[in-house]
Amino acid sequence: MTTALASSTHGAAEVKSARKARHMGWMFGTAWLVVLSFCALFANQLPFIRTYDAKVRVAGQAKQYGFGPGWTAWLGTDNSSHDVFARCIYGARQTLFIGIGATIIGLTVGGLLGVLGGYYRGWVDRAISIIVDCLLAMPALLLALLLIQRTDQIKETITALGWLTRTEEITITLGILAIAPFARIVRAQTLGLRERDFVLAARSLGAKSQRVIWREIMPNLVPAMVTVAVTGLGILIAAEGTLAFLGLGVARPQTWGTMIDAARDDLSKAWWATIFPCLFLFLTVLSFNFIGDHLARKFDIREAAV
Amino acid sequence: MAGTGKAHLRTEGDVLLRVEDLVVEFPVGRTGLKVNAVSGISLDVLRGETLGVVGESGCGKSTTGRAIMQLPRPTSGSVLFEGRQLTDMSGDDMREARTRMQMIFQDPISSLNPRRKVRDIVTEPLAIWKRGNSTEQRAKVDALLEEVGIDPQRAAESQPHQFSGGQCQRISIARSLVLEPTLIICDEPVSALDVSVQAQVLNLLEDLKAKHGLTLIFIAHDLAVVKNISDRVAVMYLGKICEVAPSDDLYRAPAHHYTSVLLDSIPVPDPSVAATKTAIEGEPPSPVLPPPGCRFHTRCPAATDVCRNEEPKLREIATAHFVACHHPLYGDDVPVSVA
Amino acid sequence: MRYFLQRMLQFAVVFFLVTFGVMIFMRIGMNKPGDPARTMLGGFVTDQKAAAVNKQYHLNDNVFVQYFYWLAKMFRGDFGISVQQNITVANYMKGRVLVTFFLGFYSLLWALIIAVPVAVYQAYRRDSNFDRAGNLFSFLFVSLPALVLAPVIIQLFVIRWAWFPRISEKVMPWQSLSGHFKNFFLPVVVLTLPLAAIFARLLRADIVQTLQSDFITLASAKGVPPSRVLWTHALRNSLFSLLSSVGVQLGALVGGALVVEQYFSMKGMGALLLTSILSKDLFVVQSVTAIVVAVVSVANLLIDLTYAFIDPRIRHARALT
Amino acid sequence: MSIAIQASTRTDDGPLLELEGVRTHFQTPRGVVRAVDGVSLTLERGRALGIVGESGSGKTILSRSIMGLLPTRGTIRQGSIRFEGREIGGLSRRAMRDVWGKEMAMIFQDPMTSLNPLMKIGAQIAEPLRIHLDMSRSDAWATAERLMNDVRIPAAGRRLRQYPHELSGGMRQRIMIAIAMACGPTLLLADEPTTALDVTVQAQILDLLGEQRRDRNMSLLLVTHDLGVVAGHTDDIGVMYGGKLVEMAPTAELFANMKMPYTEALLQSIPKLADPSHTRLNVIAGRPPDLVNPPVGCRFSPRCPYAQDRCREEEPPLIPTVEDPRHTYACWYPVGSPAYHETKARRQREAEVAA
Repeated sequence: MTTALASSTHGAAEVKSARKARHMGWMFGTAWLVVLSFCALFANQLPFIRTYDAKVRVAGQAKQYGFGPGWTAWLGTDNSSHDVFARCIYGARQTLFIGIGATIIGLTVGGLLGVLGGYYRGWVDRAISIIVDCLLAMPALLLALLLIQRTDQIKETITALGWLTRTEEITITLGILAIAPFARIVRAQTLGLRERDFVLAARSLGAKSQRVIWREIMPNLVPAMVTVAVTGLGILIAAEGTLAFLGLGVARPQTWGTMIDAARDDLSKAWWATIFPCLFLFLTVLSFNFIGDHLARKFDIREAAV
Repeated sequence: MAGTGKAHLRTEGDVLLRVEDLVVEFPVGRTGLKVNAVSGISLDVLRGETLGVVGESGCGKSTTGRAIMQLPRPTSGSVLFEGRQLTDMSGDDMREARTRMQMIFQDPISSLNPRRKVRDIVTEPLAIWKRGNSTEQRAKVDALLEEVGIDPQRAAESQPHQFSGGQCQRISIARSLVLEPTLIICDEPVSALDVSVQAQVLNLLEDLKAKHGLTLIFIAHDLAVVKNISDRVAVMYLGKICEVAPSDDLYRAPAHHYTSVLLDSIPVPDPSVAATKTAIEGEPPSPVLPPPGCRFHTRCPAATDVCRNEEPKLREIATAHFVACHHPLYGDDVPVSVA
Repeated sequence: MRYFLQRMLQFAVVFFLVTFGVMIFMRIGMNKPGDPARTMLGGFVTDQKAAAVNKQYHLNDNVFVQYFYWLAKMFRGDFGISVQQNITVANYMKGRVLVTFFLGFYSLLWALIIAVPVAVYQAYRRDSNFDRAGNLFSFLFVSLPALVLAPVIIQLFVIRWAWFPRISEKVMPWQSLSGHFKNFFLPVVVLTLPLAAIFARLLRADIVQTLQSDFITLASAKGVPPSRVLWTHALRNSLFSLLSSVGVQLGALVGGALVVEQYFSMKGMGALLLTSILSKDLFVVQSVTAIVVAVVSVANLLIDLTYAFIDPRIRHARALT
Repeated sequence: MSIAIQASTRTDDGPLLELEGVRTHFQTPRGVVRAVDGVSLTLERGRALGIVGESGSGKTILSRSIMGLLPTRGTIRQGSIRFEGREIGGLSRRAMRDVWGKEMAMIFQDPMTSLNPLMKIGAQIAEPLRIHLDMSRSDAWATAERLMNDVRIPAAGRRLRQYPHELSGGMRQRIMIAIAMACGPTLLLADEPTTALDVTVQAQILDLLGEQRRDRNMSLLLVTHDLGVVAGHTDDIGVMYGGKLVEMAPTAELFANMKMPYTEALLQSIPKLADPSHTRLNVIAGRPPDLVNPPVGCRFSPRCPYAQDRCREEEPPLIPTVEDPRHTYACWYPVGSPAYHETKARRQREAEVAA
């Protein structure tokens, strides 16, 4: 009387293919970033990348937007007849440097503030929270505009900072922007970790606070910090582009934002000079998002409101 | 004094730990209210003895264990350990003193750092106190791991999540033994484990206790487990001690109504005994606003006016058997004279 | 109530610190001995004018006095003057505030209207084709800041197909309703898509997690139909991240508006802010910052109250403090 | 309007629940987890069946399989589940909705997470009444209050308007029972209903469950790890190990005459109040089986002190004992058999030699 049922594997295939799709996103992101970084690093050596200042001439003449996308200049030329592709690669160098630099600054300072606030609680936490709240109350872009706009004056007033280049100024500015969100996430994580039994165990073994923070809490913060840093990198790169677009970028070498800004008025004339830097920016941000998502899944981190 | 008395504290014998009038309170947010987690309890443990502490959740048994370790420091009271007063020790002295007493926690997974290799976790105490060079440390740790039944080779390569709950508890035990402490506070060490694994861990604790000459404070909610491992048992209810007695006496002739209810509530794996008892009504009141008088009076079948107004003190009703109750129960086989 | 007062105090502290900070910051290098007003106004004002400005806004006093006077004037509705444009800040901002308000309001509204049903259905049919498509699109749109999306949209809809006018005029709904929507449509699309993507991702993740909790299983075990499980039991319990994100994204919207107003040549607050920062127009920057900070903070306060409205646990916890 | 009508008007022929070769497997990245691997059992009307096992034995998955409350994704279900003579094993969730809450109800382990934190207690109890019995809001709430009185919640009228977080764990578990009882189901599945509670409260809840079951003539499937809980509150007991049912018998018969070495070892490893303190506990060596790659033959064989070669090669079937056909077990060399005594005696000699 066995009523054998057809075994229902309903849904199993879906799970598998969804996993595969996510995997593809991650693979794509990694591949794009590897190729881009490789080109950016070795731009001067690679034969298919023109030098930064090389002009692509039409019959010996440097011509504004002389070429559209094609074989001669893969992604066309810009308004002073530079190769857009080469410029995008040099832009990548600049953009990635700024993005990574800013992330490191934000992660170090924000991470430290977050750990201290979360671990010690009390007045330390309250003081740090006020700073973080103030930073968060200002829209990020507004803060960035203010900071960058005033850097010349600051350099004049505090002469010790005079050696900073424009690129470094922007890196530091974006780094400051990243502090508050990082601090907030790290603090939340630390609050959770310090209640865990292994922290209590370490303290009951006679470990000092410093040791508890470095040996017990920090290693457990790494996955969250890496994940947030990768996702944050995407956001910072977009922010850099936006700043450059608003006229507060690095003039030389151009970043993608600067390129977009320079070409956007001629959008109807030469779409490629705007759209391709946009594409580079988009693909890079997308890659960081894919990788960030992959890491979040791998480390099982709930996405915090970054 | 609001305490439940100190009649049960012993004067003779090698007293390793003596806790007097321990009070632990936590603020509730910023309301000005406080949780009276532990409200003036006194305990002592002789060297080599196992003291069991039982009670339901929220009775303050875990808080007591932690307050003895000064994690966090108790609100008031004295903790005398190996003749030294812990409550007014400086931070560094306290860290030093903690090496002589160790803790094992309820959740075996959570008490091990998930991002470190198991052997490093067990070596950590030695690293903190810089005892011995790395070869000596390693030899000692490997020997201990063997002793608790963990393969040192695997421990060197694996992180805690690669071990089962029971194995993680063994690792915790190994870690607690590395500094050669005299006292180990076991906070519900087997509650999260399956019965078959629970038996393994309990046997292991007994073996290690004998071998290393340990003194144990064993905190649990499972009376059968506590009875099995303890020499002397203290029953707690809502931050107070109700009854203290040698393990077998307590279970044979509980004198406090709460103890008796607790014993009757345990489901016995024997259909001929089971399902004949009546359950007690209600649940423990909030430790934020504990009832006056005897804290059990709201649920006690024998409560009278005196119980509602006057707090009972611990008194001896049989040899080494102490109870804090105005109307204690007298077992048939325990002849006593009431003062 | 006490909680509310506490939050107000916190708001006040942050507000004062930020506005004061901005003022100090804007004045670095300006209060050198000599003539702050002139530094600020550039070389082309008369001595008389400079002296008048200095006096009116106490620019020669120490920063605390300056701040105090600025604050006092602002509370009386005097936001100062735009030294560059030579009009009062209040006049300068008039009209522009509404443009940015509509931009932000529509974007936020549409983002929520799109994100909530999509996320709910995605979570319900987890790993289905719909879910995967939703995930892919949210990835794409999250990675499309206004900076990138705007030129593409302009290239396609304005230049290639010419469905929308290139330059938006300031069209208010009471002037011409169709013109209003026509002008705002594309800018709002640019701001909405990434926002909707962020909201959808957060909400989907939260609902997926909520759907795994015991009380959802219990609801199913009671025989509650899936639609009710989703909308009544799961959604309400999953709004936390979404709400906090709305608060965070408000700030980001200000940045987005800045870019969009540039691309679409709209005369909004963003454009005003940008010009005034670039030209060091002290009072404008200070006033706009103050307004933005106040709006963002008040919005966050409202979101906070919404939590309490949704979740009785928070309500009760707060009633205690 | 009595809520017990539903249960009593049903036809009373045949067993309430029959499982035949029920398998529930999950696809995971590690491989297929054989959580429940061929379980057959019968539950008569009005009786209480206890399913005992350690974590990972498949007891919880079994109860969810009966209920049909499993994630649809990556789950492989096989076998037959007949409820009131009707095959429900292959029903979709949509079809199960009419059964859920109305004919079959479930209570979960953790009362703290099993109630919707944002919904008033009254609304949560009223919900199934409104869905299944089409009650009006006021009727449903009135019934909810009566149900709360039934599960002995003091001040029920006031509690109706409270939220779950305002109630203690024991109270919440009572609410869970009230919800389960609401539409008068014939079968109640209780998954570790008292594990998260204190002993004194546990006793209250178990008594309440028993009483409600008798009053409403319900069958109960009580899933637990605690042999003590099932001993006093069930008519029959099934012991699960490694996704299989290894022994099943009427409660008294099982305790008096257990056949599986696993059951015996499980009972012996529990500390007993009757024993003096420091009594050495019997342990089961080793660990529960990995359900992705379960051992060949008897799944308990790697840990069984009496295992012989046959146990490691051939899987024992579930067969009835000679004395009582209701007592079934799956073992080649059961407790009390000559081979068992022989091995036991040999072990004892070995132990003496070693000592």
